[in-house]
Amino acid sequence: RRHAIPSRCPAGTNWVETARRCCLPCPAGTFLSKPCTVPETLGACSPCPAGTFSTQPNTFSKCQACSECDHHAFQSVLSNCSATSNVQCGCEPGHFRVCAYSPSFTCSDFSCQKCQLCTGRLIQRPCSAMQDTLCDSSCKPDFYRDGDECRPCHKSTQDTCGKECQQVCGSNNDQ
Amino acid sequence: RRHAIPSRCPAGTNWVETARRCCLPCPAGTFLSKPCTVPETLGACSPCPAGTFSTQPNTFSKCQACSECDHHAFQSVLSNCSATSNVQCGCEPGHFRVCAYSPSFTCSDFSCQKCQLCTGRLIQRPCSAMQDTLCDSSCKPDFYRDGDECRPCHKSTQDTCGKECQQVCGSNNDQ
Amino acid sequence: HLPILQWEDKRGLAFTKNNLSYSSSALVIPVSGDYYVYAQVTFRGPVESSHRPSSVTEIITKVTDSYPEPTQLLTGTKTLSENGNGWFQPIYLGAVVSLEVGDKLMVNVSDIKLVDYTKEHKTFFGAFLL
Amino acid sequence: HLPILQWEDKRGLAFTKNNLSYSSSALVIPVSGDYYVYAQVTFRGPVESSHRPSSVTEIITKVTDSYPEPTQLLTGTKTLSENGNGWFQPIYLGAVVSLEVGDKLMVNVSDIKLVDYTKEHKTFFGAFLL
Amino acid sequence: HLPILQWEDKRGLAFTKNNLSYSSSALVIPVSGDYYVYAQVTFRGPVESSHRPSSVTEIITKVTDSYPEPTQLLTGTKTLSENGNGWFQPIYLGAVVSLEVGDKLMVNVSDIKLVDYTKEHKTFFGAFLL
Repeated sequence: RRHAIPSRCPAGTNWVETARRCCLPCPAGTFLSKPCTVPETLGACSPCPAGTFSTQPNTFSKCQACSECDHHAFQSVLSNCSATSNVQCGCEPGHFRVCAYSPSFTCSDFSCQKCQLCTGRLIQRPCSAMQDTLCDSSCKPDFYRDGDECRPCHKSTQDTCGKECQQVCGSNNDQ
Repeated sequence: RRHAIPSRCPAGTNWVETARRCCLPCPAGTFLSKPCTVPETLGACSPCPAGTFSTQPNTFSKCQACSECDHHAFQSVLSNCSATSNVQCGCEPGHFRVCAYSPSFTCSDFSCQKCQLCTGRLIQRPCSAMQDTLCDSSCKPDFYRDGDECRPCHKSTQDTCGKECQQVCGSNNDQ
Repeated sequence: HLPILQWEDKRGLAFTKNNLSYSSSALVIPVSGDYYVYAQVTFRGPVESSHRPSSVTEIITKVTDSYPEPTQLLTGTKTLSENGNGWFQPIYLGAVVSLEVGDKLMVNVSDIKLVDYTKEHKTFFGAFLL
Repeated sequence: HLPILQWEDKRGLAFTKNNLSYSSSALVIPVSGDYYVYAQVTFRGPVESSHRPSSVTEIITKVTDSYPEPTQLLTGTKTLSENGNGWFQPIYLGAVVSLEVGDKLMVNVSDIKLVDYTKEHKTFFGAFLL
Repeated sequence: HLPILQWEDKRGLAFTKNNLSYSSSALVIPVSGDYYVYAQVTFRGPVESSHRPSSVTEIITKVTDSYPEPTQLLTGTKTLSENGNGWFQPIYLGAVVSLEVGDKLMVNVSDIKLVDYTKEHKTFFGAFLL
């Protein structure tokens, strides 16, 4: 049964297979519950039921299902799903976004990772929605370098205070 | 074509679709080879063929296939498959069970891992079916600590015998 | 038994037809026959409270009038080799099984907190009569 | 949007029939109905220029007259835990979706340079009407 | 060629019908047409004697009268990143292929000792005519 591919509908109208005619699209936030009876007119548009949405004018037979934010993985809701827009998720305080795909694509798919704490260092750039904290490379005053950690002087004891520690904390002990 | 969902069969009988009536279940170790001809009676029950089993009274049209123990992965047969029970597998000597799912679920799915040897240490708790050996944290007499290994004194030579080794083995050399 | 997943059966891409119905976490078989049954679960971690899982498992099971215990039909199980930071991992299963009218199909998982339930195109479950 | 894969539709194991046609990277649906849609993409790396990818993703999308934006139908996404040296990894997706005549199906991937396009039995895409 | 798996075709969940028969490790095609062919193999290790494998591979092949060499229809191949201790890993494959009456379908694997043959719901193989 050869099937005639629908000829292009005039601009601004969509081919509706069930009615085999071109209808005007329903506005965002609704879907086409009954096709137009007269070509290039508006059919019956019903609002998207709770938990569904449509962001664009459409001749959908049902709206799209809302996504959910991943609470188990530190995501938080920035804006709830509405009839015209999907839920928008962000990261809980103290977490930043790691995009699933390389930055050139929208960051709709992402995971939330804990911001690093600059223990014993100055913060060059605080943690933001999209970027981890940037810690200063050198240690804060009264902190001495131990490998790539910065440890507080007051916690150092006689035999744990190696060369680095003495250099930084040593002078303090004398005062 | 609305399909009549089978009304609940009286307790102790099962709905048999092919005969469209309720039959008494066959005993464990058999399956229903021919449905009952009179409702709520016993059909023909045949024994499960070799390599199959049924652990419960049933109106199965065929028995379940026996699983096998994973000989390549150090599993051993605890009890063979019989008409009324699946094969039971354990671990070969010198191996213990690591359950695939968190302990709260039956450990039917598991892998067998080699028990650790407490070289140079005392055994606090020997390896068992479900648990690895628990080694003493300190070294046995005539063994000295080297990182998290315990090495025998007699194998230490002058230059390999560091601070730890001298402390433990040193006094022996003097005697 | 392992936790059972619940499913959306009407909104968005989800639908049921030809009397294949969904009720209390199970697809209910309307007519005896051979069905291609399939499911994908996307697992992701780490999540706060759960211990470091060493593996994830997805099992499609059948509950039938003719037998008092669920039967495992399809199992996908994988060890995790990701080290600590964020990981995600889909497991797809599909095969032909013979089913009787009234049989119920369900999806069990090793740890429900590791299931990515946020997007309908990442975790899904279905069956069709051949 | 993510890069779209192109497909061979005639040579070797590839074929189209029953009016299901292939044009400009998309399978075009000839008659409305429920289709089982599937695709496998084998990813492999590392490849020279691309940065160290932390994950690979395959998405089957639908473009339809009734909606100006593509809809994601099926997504398989996995983190990579391989450390540096050569790795390869298939992702298979398949499910039943309701489609309208004229709908177009496409396969998007996170990074087209990571796709092993060398063998027709490693990366494939198809659909059939139920 | 790579080792060929043998299959149970009668007991438990296994069955053959509509003249699709199983003989000496192969499904034999009774009538020409388009078939959806699928298989899942669960691999697991380490096993005593085998060396440390760097990858696992599953291939569905076709042997046909019209050609002396087997044809690879579907291939799933994955590198292993697990470090030493116990690992397991399923590979699922499925697609539509055109087959002739008398064609034989088989499943080859990279290393037969790494196949988990212990449970019918973990490793399976099948086909159905569209």
